[in-house]
Amino acid sequence: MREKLLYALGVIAFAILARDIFIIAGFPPEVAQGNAFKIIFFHVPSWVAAGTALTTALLSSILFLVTKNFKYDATAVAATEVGVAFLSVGLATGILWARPIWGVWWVWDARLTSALILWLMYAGYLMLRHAVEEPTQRANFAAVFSILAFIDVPIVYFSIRWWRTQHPAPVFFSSGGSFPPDWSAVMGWNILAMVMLACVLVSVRLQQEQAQREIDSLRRLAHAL
Amino acid sequence: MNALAVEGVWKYYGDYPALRDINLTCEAGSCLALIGRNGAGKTTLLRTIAGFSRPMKGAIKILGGSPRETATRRNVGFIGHGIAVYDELSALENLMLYARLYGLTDARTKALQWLTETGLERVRDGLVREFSRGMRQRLAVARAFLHEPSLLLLDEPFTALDDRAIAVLQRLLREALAQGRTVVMSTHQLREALELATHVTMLNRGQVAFDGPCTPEMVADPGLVYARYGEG
Amino acid sequence: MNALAVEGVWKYYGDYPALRDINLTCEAGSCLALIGRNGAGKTTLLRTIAGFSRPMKGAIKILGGSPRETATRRNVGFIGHGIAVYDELSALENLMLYARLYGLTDARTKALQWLTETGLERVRDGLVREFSRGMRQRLAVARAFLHEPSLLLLDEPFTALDDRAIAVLQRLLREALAQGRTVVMSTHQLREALELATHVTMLNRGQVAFDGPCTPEMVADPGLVYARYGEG
Amino acid sequence: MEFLRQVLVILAKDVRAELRTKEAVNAALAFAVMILVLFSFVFDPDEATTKMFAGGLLWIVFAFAGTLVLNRSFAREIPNDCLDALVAAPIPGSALFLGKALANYLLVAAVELVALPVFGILYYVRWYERFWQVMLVLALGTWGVTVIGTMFSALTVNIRLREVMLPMITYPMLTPALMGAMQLTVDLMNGKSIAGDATVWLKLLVGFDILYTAASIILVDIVLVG
Amino acid sequence: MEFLRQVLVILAKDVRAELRTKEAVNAALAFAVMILVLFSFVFDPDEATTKMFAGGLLWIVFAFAGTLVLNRSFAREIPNDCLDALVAAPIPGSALFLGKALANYLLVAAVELVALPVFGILYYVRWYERFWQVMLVLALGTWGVTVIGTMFSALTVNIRLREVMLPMITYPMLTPALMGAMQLTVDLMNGKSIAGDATVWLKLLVGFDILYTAASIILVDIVLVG
Ligand code: HEM
Ligand SMILES: Nc1ncnc2c1ncn2[C@@H]1O[C@H](COP(=O)(O)OP(=O)(O)OP(=O)(O)O)[C@@H](O)[C@H]1O
Ligand SMILES: Nc1ncnc2c1ncn2[C@@H]1O[C@H](COP(=O)(O)OP(=O)(O)OP(=O)(O)O)[C@@H](O)[C@H]1O
Ligand SMILES: [Mg+2]
Ligand SMILES: [Mg+2]
Repeated sequence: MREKLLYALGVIAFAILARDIFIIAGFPPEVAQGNAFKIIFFHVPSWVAAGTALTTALLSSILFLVTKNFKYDATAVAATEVGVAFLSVGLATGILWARPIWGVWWVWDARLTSALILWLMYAGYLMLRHAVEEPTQRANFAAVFSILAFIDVPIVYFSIRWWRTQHPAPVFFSSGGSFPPDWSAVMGWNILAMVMLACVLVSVRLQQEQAQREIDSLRRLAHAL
Repeated sequence: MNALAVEGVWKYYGDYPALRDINLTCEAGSCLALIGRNGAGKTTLLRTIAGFSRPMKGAIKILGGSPRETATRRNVGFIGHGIAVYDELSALENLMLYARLYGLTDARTKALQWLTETGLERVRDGLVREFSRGMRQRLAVARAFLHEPSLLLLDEPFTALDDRAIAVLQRLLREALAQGRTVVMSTHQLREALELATHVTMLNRGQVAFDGPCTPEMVADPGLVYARYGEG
Repeated sequence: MNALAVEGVWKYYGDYPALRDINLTCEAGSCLALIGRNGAGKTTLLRTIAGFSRPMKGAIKILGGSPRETATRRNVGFIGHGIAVYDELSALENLMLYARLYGLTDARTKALQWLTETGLERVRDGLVREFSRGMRQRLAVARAFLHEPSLLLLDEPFTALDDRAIAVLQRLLREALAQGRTVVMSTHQLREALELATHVTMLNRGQVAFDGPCTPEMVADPGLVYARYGEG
Repeated sequence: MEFLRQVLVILAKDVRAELRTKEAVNAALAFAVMILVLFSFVFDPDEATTKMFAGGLLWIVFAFAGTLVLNRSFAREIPNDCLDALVAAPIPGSALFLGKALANYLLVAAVELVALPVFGILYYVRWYERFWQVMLVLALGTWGVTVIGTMFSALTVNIRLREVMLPMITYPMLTPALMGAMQLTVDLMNGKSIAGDATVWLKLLVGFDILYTAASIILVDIVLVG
Repeated sequence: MEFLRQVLVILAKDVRAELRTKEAVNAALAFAVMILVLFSFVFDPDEATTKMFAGGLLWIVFAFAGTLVLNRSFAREIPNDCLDALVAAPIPGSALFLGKALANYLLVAAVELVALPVFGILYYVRWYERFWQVMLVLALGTWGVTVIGTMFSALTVNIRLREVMLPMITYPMLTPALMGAMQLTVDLMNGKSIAGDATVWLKLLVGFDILYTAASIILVDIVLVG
């Protein structure tokens, strides 16, 4: 039942994305940036999805420390992995965009740099997990690290507000926005679809993780006999 | 109330069950000799009791409390495979450090007293780095006894000790038992251990293979338990 | 020709004379038990013989050569306090590494053979990091015997071994002696050592306090030498 | 009171053990001086542009050199399984953590205070003109480095690849603090006081220190005993 | 032949122990990126002046990453007294030394080769234009760093003063090699070939490598058996 629901959600997410791609392709090229600007319809949603995933990771890490229930540890890994995937997409779309607009792959401004550091930090989380063998210890360390790491997330978000950056100023949730309403709608749908996609991926990873756990405990039982 | 109660403890390393459903109790004033072949799980059990790692299943009660409570820790002394003293500090400094950590009021007196007990007063200002193996082990003994714990967890405490130091340790343990303190020790030097033990527990591949009082028979022939209850 | 000759060896740590004018000889095929209280200088002597540190005065001859010659080193096996195997490699990898270092042609076969001898074949692919203390010591034994040295220098080799592993080591040593190889071992487990020893040397504060053949008397009462020649 | 006493015991032990061998402190110092010397060859310290980033460079050097000290902090407990004895002792993890953090702080600060005049000479920087403000930034920035370094030293003490993992996870988390310290130092060394816009950086630094100290103290027990 | 085989055995052992966990390479990469990020706070990589010394920067990164690897080289033999067994084995000290130096070389070079393209992207440096010359300088400079690092790692492993002496002696001694490598790299990355005056630096580098390799091989036996 749960799986069917997941598949359904996934299919819906893809359907929305497909529809939006079609619509976006129909938008006229922007004055200054040509067709390159259209990447924003994927750039922004992937950051939103990444943020959602990482927040989930933070919450489940805290829950794990409070309850010591390994279910939350599994959720934390799943969410972090998906989060890192979307961070990568965010960085990649950003870079792809930067190349035609700025003429270079990378510039060192607060937004880009803090985003890169965020990525490094959560990649570090995954590596830390690999390096610790004892399951309880691994879960504890990972949870602690996740809490400490999350502090960078708001910094990334606010970096364009706190510092002057090359990165475009905020368009949404700020007064100076100049986005046409129908574009905003498409953007909204895309964000929804991406977040749904993230949820589906997290659930799938979570199921895998739980299956792995069950296999492990079965194997352990076999070893104990 | 039992000084130590181990209830259905399981501990895994990866897939390998190092401890399988261990049940044990120790009354105050008793001395448990934990024996078993190499890799049986003695060290793992002692470390779990001491609270260095949590059991995967089951519970451990020390003097009625959990191993990680501060009150409990104050009453436990541990000697592990490592000797847990600092190479860069002198014998006296090491003992004073631990005396302070345990909040003893007369750190220096206590430290000197235990250096004398273990025959190290001559080298009290020598850095541990310069000690022979047996001298280190003596210092570890002094460290564990320093705060007069009511539960002593000793992992192969006789290792590297010469005959005289073994006699001293046996005397110290006997005194401790007489004062109603409890001792759990693992060892392969059965002769030395069984002289003191009131109970014997044999582990075999992480399971309790034998658990019972220590009989004069066993003391006379230390190989007996292995011969009778070992895997053959 | 003597398998081992120690001639007037002095060794200082700073001002402290850890070895004072030590003279010893061992014939091929003999087994020397090196005994002495904690800090007497046993480890220092064994390490000096093995060539890890140079004596301040005096000379050491192994099979007629100096300890640091390549030919000599090929014929010496050493077990120290540390076990000298790598935590990050498996038991088999460790043994194969040493087999290669000693230039053995059939590294793998040899390694497997010694794993079986020491009862580690079941865990041959386990990383040493995951071994219990006794399993490590067994691996150290396997490592020392691997290249079939004609002189074995063993520093407390029985440490941490269970009764079965002690029996195995004793058998191995007996076989080695029967083949005319020489064994020098220090230990505090006198009972186990004296069963094998042909000679006994007792050190006391860096000096030889007793040196002579091992008599049945001593085997019957291991404390005898200490009682008779110790400082009291 | 009791807590403070425990912190001091740990602090005294660590400082004493380190000063017996001076392993880490010497390494850190030598490393710091080498980098400063090397860099002074690479760019012309006479130039005005160099002055613009000399302050930043200083913090890079401090961060690297600090890592050498921090690496050893919990690693020192490994050889004889001393960590076991500390964990078994009846003191809270937070006392252990604070004691170690303070010891590291003293050691790192000592290295920095020696490196600072060397830096001044090699780069013709008048760092002493605004002495107390520089000291303030130094104190705040170093505490940030120390608290995170100590926490992660505890986190990585038992795991494989400790030496590589530690800097890898420490530096990203340190960046906000380092950034703030760099900005302030550059300003100070170019003769500007901390005022106006620059106070934002100071606030960032203070916030960072408080936030991570609190988080570490709360979380360290979980790390140490699992 | 025999000698070569022994060198290879040691080499294989060290590389295997280090690579037991593949994360080592990942960690090294992440680490290199992090350092580059940190440096970007100090100098603005956009600016033309930065290009003037980006090559120097690169070598600082290498020196730092290299130290991490080299520190471990003989230190790895400490925990179980493994060094005893190596010293007792019938192989010459020079084989042991070369094996370890080569293992370190491979590891350090691997990190460098990964860091180089990242550096190129983040600092807008066209390092690949004179690919083979850059590789040459890299190879020579790295060998210099490695051979000295390994030698002193050995020298100081026995005496307790391990980490004291290592840095205090190594780092100053490394300076000529690093300087040469930096100068050459800066030139190469600014589009100049190694020619004219620059060949002096190349000669310095080659001379340094040969001299210290020879000296180390001759002296290592004394070092290993006090
Ligand atoms: C690798 C490079 C880049 C990274 C890491 C990055 C990062 C981010 C992040 C984290 C967000 C979402 C957070 C927020 O809504 O405030 C975002 C939004 C955005 N990005 Fe990027 N970006 C990159 C490159 C670019 C480029 C090159 C452009 C355009 C020239 C661009 C334009 C935008 C715009 C317009 C938004 C929406 C801003 C808003 O409404 O808040 N980004 N980017
Ligand atoms: N860190 C670890 N990872 C994996 N397995 C381990 C680890 N530590 C111990 N083991 C395994 O657990 C089992 C029990 O080990 P333990 O050290 O408790 O044995 P022991 O009874 O103390 O043996 P010994 O008498 O040799 O000291 C062994 O089979 C060992 O291989
Ligand atoms: N590195 C050192 N520096 C200074 N003194 C040392 C050093 N190593 C050993 N000693 C001293 O030398 C003496 C002999 O030590 P050694 O280790 O040889 O004793 P041992 O007979 O092996 O003792 P044990 O039975 O305890 O192993 C001891 O008094 C010791 O304190
Ligand atoms: Mg054990
Ligand atoms: Mg000894």
